[in-house]
Amino acid sequence: MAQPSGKYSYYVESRAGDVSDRPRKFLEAFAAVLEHSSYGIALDAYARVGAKCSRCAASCQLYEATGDPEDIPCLRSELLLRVYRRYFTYGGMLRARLFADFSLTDEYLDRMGEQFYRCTACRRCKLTCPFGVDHGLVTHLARYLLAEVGVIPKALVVSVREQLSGVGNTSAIPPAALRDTCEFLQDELKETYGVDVKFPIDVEGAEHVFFPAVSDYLLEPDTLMGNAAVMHVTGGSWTIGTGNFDGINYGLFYSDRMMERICKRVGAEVRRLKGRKVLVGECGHATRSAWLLPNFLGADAPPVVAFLQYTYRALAAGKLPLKREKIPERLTYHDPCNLARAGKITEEPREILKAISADFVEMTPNRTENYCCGGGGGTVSIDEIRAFRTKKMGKRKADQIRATGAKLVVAPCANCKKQLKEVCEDNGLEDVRIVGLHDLVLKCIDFGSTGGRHAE
Amino acid sequence: MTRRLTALKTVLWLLAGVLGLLTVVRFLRGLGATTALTDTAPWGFWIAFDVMSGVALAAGGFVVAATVYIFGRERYRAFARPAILTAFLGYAAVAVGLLYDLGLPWHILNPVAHPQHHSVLFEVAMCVMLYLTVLFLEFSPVILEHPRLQRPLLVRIHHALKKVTIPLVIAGIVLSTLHQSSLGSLFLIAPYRLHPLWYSPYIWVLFFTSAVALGLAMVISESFFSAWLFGHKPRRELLANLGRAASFVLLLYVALRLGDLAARGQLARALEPTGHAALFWLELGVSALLPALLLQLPRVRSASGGLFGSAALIVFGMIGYRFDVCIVAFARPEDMPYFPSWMEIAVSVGIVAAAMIVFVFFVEHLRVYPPERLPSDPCAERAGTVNSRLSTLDAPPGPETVRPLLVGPAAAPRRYSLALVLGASLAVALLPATALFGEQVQRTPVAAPRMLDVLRLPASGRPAALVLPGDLELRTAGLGPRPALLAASRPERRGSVAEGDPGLPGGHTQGEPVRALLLDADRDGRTVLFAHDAHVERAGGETSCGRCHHQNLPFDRASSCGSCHADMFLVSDTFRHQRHVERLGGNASCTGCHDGAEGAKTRAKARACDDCHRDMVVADSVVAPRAGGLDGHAVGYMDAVHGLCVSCHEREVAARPGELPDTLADCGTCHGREDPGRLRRQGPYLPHSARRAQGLSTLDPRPSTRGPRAAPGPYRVGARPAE
Amino acid sequence: MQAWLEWARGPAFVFSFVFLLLGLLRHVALTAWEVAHVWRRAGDKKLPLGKLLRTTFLWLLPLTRLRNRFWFGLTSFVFHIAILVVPVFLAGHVALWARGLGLSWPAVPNAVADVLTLVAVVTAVLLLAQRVFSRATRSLSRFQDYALLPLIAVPFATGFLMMHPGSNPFDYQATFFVHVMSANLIFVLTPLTKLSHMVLMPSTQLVAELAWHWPVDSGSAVGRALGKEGDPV
Amino acid sequence: MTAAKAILNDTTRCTGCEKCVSACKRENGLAKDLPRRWKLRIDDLSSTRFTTIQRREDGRPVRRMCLHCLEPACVSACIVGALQKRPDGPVIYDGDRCMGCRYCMMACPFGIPRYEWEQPVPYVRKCILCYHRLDQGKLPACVEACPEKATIFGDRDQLLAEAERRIRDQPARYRNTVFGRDEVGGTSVLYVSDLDLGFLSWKPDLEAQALPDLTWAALGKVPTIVLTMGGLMTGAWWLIGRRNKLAAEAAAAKEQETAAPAVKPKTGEKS
Repeated sequence: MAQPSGKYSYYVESRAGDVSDRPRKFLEAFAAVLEHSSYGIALDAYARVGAKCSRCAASCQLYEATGDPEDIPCLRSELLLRVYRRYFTYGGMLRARLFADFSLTDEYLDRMGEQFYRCTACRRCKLTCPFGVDHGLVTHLARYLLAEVGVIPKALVVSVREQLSGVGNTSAIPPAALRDTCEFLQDELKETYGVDVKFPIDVEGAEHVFFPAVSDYLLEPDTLMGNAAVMHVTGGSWTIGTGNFDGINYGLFYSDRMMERICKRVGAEVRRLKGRKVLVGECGHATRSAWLLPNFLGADAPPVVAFLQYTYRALAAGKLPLKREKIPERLTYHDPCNLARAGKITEEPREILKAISADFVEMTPNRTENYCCGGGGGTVSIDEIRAFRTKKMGKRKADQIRATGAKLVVAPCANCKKQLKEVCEDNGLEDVRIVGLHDLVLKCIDFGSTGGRHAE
Repeated sequence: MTRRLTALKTVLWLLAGVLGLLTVVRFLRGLGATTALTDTAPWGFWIAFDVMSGVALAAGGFVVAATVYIFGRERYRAFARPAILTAFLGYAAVAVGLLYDLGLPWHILNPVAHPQHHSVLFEVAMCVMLYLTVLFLEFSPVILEHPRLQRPLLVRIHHALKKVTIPLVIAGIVLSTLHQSSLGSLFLIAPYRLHPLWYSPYIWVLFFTSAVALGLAMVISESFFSAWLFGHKPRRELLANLGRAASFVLLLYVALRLGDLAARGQLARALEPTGHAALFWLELGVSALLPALLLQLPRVRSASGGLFGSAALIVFGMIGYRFDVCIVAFARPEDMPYFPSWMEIAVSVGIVAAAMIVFVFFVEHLRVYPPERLPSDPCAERAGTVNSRLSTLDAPPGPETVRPLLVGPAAAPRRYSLALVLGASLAVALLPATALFGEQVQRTPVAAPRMLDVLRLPASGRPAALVLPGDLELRTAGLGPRPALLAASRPERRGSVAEGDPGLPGGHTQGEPVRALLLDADRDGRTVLFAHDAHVERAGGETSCGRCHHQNLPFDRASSCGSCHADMFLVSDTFRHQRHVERLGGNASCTGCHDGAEGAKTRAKARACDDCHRDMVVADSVVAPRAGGLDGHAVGYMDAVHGLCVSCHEREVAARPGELPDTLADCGTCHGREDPGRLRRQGPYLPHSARRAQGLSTLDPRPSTRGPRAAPGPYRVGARPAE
Repeated sequence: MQAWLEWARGPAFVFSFVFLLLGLLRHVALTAWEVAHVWRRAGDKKLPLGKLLRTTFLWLLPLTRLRNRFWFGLTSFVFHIAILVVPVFLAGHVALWARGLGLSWPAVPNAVADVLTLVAVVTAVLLLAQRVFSRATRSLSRFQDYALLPLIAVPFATGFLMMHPGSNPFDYQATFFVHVMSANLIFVLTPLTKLSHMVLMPSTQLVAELAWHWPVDSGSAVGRALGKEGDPV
Repeated sequence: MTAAKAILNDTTRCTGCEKCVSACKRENGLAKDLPRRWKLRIDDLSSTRFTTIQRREDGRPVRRMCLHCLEPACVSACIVGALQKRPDGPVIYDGDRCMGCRYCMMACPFGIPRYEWEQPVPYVRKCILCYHRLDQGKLPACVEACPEKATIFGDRDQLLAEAERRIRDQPARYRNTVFGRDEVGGTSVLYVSDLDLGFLSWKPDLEAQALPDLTWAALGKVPTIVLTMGGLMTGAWWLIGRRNKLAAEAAAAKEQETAAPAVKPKTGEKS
C-alpha cells in the first residue's frame, strides 16, 4: 500500500522490517555490490583523486537552476564516496579510529535518498571533470544501494513490478490487447496511406526482435506506425514477441538486480523467437539498457540496433523512398542523454531530419553536450515531483527550445517526450509540439505505386 | 581471530618489504656495505641464525616423522603435517638465507659439479639439498590433495608418493642425523679459534643431541603459536609428552657436554671466573638445564604457560648455543669485535617473515591442520562469499556499531602492499651511506666550524686582511680578500678582540672587528679562517650560495671545503701542501698552482711539480718518476729517495761487477744491517678508529712530525722566471 | 639544528622519496591488477579503447579544456607547470640528482627558476583564493583541499629564500630545514592523498568505463549474498 | 714431479723496506690500499695486499704471507675444491669454482685468506706463491724483489737445511727453531727468527697435527652412521609395525568373537 513517507519529495513504499537498522543494511548491500560488481575500481579512484574543483557545477543544469551547493554533482557524489572511504578503505578506518569521523546514520541516508533522486544521471558533468569522475555512475550505484534499504520512488518500483511479476510490461498490456492494437494500427495505416503495412507478431527466425517503449502502444501510435512503415519499405525482417514486447527497463534507474532480471527476459524472448538482433524503438534508456545486455548475458548476447540507426542506414543505402516535399515547420532536435552523451547516436537522427525537414535548427549546446530534458533517470515517471522536474530541471531545456524558435521538437525517446511536453506546458511553450522522429518519417515516406515495397 | 591473523600478516608483509629492499642493496652493493662481516669474522649472523639455527629449528620435521611413521605413535599424527611443512619452509629459508650470505650465490650448485668430499661443508650441503627434496616429497601429498589438482598424472604421482612414504621418512631421518651433527663438525677444523669450552672432537654428537631436543621444543612452541594464531585448541596432553621426551634428551645432552669437558680435562676452565665461563653456564642453563628440570615437573608440563615457556627457553638457548659456537666463542682480535649490522638481522627476520607468509598461505589453502581442529574455516576469507565477510558485522544493530569492512578483490593486496611499501621505505631510510652510495674511502671526520671575532685591518688600495688579534698578520696578496691560514690554533686567543693590540702587524693599531668562521675540520689544530665574503664574491655573488650551501649532499660527512678542495686532506710524503701554501703566501697562492679562480681546487687542476721545480728532473736525472704509480699519488718521500740512490747503486753494481761489492744496492748497506728497525721512519697510516684505540685520538693535536713552523723565508724557485 | 638538518636531508628525505616512488608504483600496480581483474570477470568485453585513449590524452593536456571556469583552469595549468619544472630542473636540484642518482640533465637558468618559483607560490595562493571565494568550491572543499596548496607553496617559498639569502630574514639553516621537511611531507602525503592523481590520472577514464562492465549475474549474486533471492519486487 | 718448493724468511735480515709488498702488488695487479671498515690497519693483509710487513712493538719487521701449509686446512675445508695444494708448494685458488662460503677463512689457523668485501662480486684473495712465475721458472715476485735476501726460495728440504745451518752458525742471532717445520703438519713458508713467531697464527704454539685430520676423524664415520641409522630405523619400523599389526589382528579377532565389525588398522601409511 502506497503512502507518502513525508521524508522524501516522492512517494516511497515502506516495507515492514526494512525500516529499522537501515545503515547496517546499507553497508551490507554496499559490501555485496562491491564484491560482485565492478564499481569498486571506479569508487576507489574517485575517492582518491577527486579534485573538488567545481567544474562540474558549471555544467550541471540543476545547480544552475537552484544554486544550492548540495546540487553540485561532486558534492552529491561525495555523499556516497564518504561512506565508501569511511567503511571500505584503510585510510578511512584509521581516521575513524583516530578522530571522531562521521558515521552512517538514518538522517544521512535520507539526505542521500533526496539528493540522488534530484540528479537525473544525465552524465553531462563527466565531460568537464578533469578526472573523468562519472557522477552518473555514482548516482546509479547510490540509488541501487538505497533501493536495497527500501528507498525507491514508488513510481519506479511499480513499473518494474508490473513488468516482472505482473502482466509482463510496464503498461500492463496483455498480449491480446497487443494484437488488437497492432491490427488497429495496420488498419490506420491502410486507411491513411493506403498501404498494407504488417505488424508481424511472434514470427520465428526474424532478424530483428522489436522492443519499443511499451507506452508507445498507448501514447505514441504515430511513432510505431512510422517504425512499421520503415520496416515495410525497407523490407526489414522483424517481429514483435508476445512474450515480451517492452523495451523499458526501469532497473537501470534504481537497481542492477532488477535490470538484470529484465534484461534476461529480453534475452529469453530473443532466444524464444530465434531472433538475431534486438531492435529497440525510439527510447533512450531502453537503448542504453539494451547496450548493457552483454553485462548480463555474457559475450553471446544478441547485438543491439537502435531504430534510429536502422532508419539511418536504410536512408544512407537509398532504401528509404522519401517524398519530394519536406516538412515546412521549423523543427529542432533534442538529444536524449542516454543516446547522445557517450557520443553513440548523434549524427544519425540529424541526417534523417535533414532529409525530411525544410527548416532544421540546432539547439545550443547539442549532441554530447546537450542538456537533459530534466526527466532523466526515471524521474519523469514520478508525478509528485513534476513541479521540480519542469520548473527547475527543465528550465534550461525550455530556454533552449525557446531560443531556437522551433515549433516542433523531435525527441526520439518516450521519457523525453513526456517530460518535454510537461516542460513546455509549465514554461509557457504551449504552442510547441513534441514528436518522435518516426512520426515525421512516416509522413515523408513515399509509398508510391508499388505500395511502397522496395524492389527486392 | 581473523583480525589477529590479518595484523600478523600485515607485519609480516612489512618485514618482507624491508627484506625486498635489502635484497636489492645486498646484491648491488655487496657484503661489505651491508654486513658487519670482516676478514676476521667471515661468518656472522646469517650463518649463525639462518643456517646453523635454521637447520636446527627445522629439526621438528624428522623428529615427528620418526615418532609417527617409524615408532608408530599414531597419536602424534596431527603434528606431522605442520611439522613437516615447518621443516620444509625452514630448510627453504636456509637455502634462501644462504643465497644472501654466499659471495657468489649463483655458484650455489657448484658443490654438485665440483665435489670436494673432504669438506664437512660438502656433506652438509649435500644432505641439506637432498633433505630439502625429501621434505618436499613428504609434503607434496598435502598439495596434491587439493581439489583443483585432481588431474590423472598428478593423482598417479600422489599415489606413488604415498607408497614411498616410509623410505622417504627413513631417508629424511638419516640425512637429518648426518647434517644436524655435521653442522658441529664444521668447527672441528678450527681448534685454535674456537674456545675450548665449546671445541670438542665430539661436538657433532652435541649438535645432534641438541637438535633432537630443539626439534621437540619447536613442535611444542609451533603448536602453541598456531593455536593462538588460528584459534584452535592445542593438544596439551600430547605436547606434554613431547616436553617430557625433550627433557630426557636435554639431560642426555647436559651429561654429554659436561662429560666431554671432564674427559678433555677442561672442566676447571668452566669454573674460572672468566667471561667465557659465565657465557658457558648461562647458555647451558637456559638451553638445557633449566628447561630439562622444569619439564620434569608435572605441574609445569600440564600448564600451557609452563610448557610453552620451557619450549621457548630451549629454542632461544639452543639458538644461543649455535651463536656461541659460530660467533661469540670463536676467536678474533679484541679490537675488531663483530656485532651484526641491522641489515643482517633484518634480512634474517625478513626471510623468516616470508617463510611465515608462505606457511599461512598453505594453512589457508591446504589441509595442513586436521579440519576438526579449525572451528571456522580460514579459507572462508578468500572463498568470496559475502556472508562470511559480513560476519564481521556481528555487532548489535545501530550505525555506531557498524564495524569497517574491507571487500573487493583488491582489499588484501591493498593492505599488504602498503605494508610492503612502508617496510621498504623504512629500510632505505635506515641504510647507512655505504649501502646507499657504495663503500667509500674514509674521509677526514669533520667538526662544525666555529664563529669567532677577528679583526679586519683597514687597507687602502690593497685587500683587507683578516687577523686573529695578537697573532701574526696572515699574508694576503694579489687578488682580494683572502682567507687567512693559521699554522696552529691559539685557543687562548680565540674570541678576544682587543682594540689596539700591540701585536697587530704592519703598524696597524686597530682593526674592524668582524665575525668569521674558524674551520678546523678534523680538529687537528691546523685551522683556516674562512672568509665567507671572499668566497661569495669569487664564486659569483649572491646566487652562488647554492654552490656551497646547496651542496646539500646527503650523507656527506666530509668537509664541505673538501668537496671543492678535494685533495686537501690527502696524505703524501713529499708533497706538503701546507708547506707550499705557507711558502707561497697563504691562500692567495691557490691560483698560482691550481687552474682558474673558480671551481674546485683539485689535483686534477694543479700544475705539475716540475712546472716550477725545473731542476727536479734534469735531463740526466737519476730520479725516475714512477710512471702511473699504483696509487696515483705524488711520489712518496721514500720512493723518491730510493729512486735517487738505489737505482744508481744498482746501475753502478751492474756496470762494474767485481769492482764494487754485490751488496752495494742492498738496504742494509745504507740503513745499517744490524738494526733494521731504524728504518722505521714513521708509522704507516692508520685509520682514525685505530688511532683512537691507540691513544692517538684525532681530536688531540697530531704529534707533529714537522717541527716548529719555520718563518716564511724566501723560496727559491728553480728556473721559474722571476715575477 | 645542524643535526636536524642532516637528518632531514638524509634518512628523512630518503624515506619520503622512496615512499613516494614505491607508493606511486603501488598505485599503478594495484590499478593495473584491478583493471585486469575487472576485465577478466566482465561479461561485456567490448571497450571503446580508441575513444578512451583520446579522452585520456585530451585531459592530460589541460589547456584543451579551459571552457568552464576559465581562470581557475588557467591558474591550475600554470601552477602545475611551475611545480613540475622547478623541483626537477633547478640547477641546485640537478646537482643533487647527479650526486644521488648519478644522473644529470640540463637545468633551467636560475632566473627562470626564480620566476617559476614565484609563479608557483602566487598561483598556489590564487588557487586557494579562488577556492575560498567561489561558493561552489568552498562548499566542496575538504581539509586536504585547503591544506595541500599552502603546503606545496612552502618548499617553493623557502627555496626562493634560500636562493636569495640576502633577502632572507630568517635563519638560513632553519629555512633549509623547513624547505626539506615540507618537501618530505609532500612526498609522504602524495601516495596517500589526492596528490596521487599524478599517476592515477591516466587511468581514470579507463576505470570509469570499466566500472560499467560487471560480471555476468552480478545482480543475482548480490541478491544471493543479501539473502533476497526470492523476495518480491 | 718437481720437488716441493718453499720460501725461507729470515726476519733478522728484513729491513722492512716493503719492496716485497710493492713487487707483489705489481705482480698480481692489486689495487691501492684504502682504509676500510674491515681493516684494523691499512697495512694489514687484505684483498689488495697478499703480503705485508708486520711490525712488532719494537719496530721489528716480520713479513706475513700465506704459509702454504703442507696439509692446508683451507684446501680441506673448501667445499668445491676452489683451493688446491700444488705438489710443488703453492696453495692456489680458482675463482670460477668458489661459491663464496668463506669456510676457508674460518678454517685457516693463520688467518690468511681475505675477502673482497667491497665488491658486489667478491672473491677470496690470498698469496698464491706466484705459481705462474714458478711455472715459467722464475722466482716469486717478493723473493726476487727482496734487496736483503731476507726471503729466499728453493727446495723445502734444502731450505730446512739452510735454516738449520744458520741457526747452528749464529746461535745468538736466532731462536733454536724453524717455524713451519712441524706446525700444523708443516708449511711451505719457513721462518728463522730471533722473535717468537706465535703471533703469526691465531694461537701460539701450534701443534704438529694437521688440521684436516681432525675433520676426517668425524667425517670418516659418515658411512657408519648412514648404515646404522638406516638399519635402525628400518628395523624399528618393521618391528613396531608388525607388533601393532599383530596387536590389531588380535584385537580384531577378539572383536570378531564378540561379533563387532572389524577395523583394519592402517599403520605406516599416510593419512
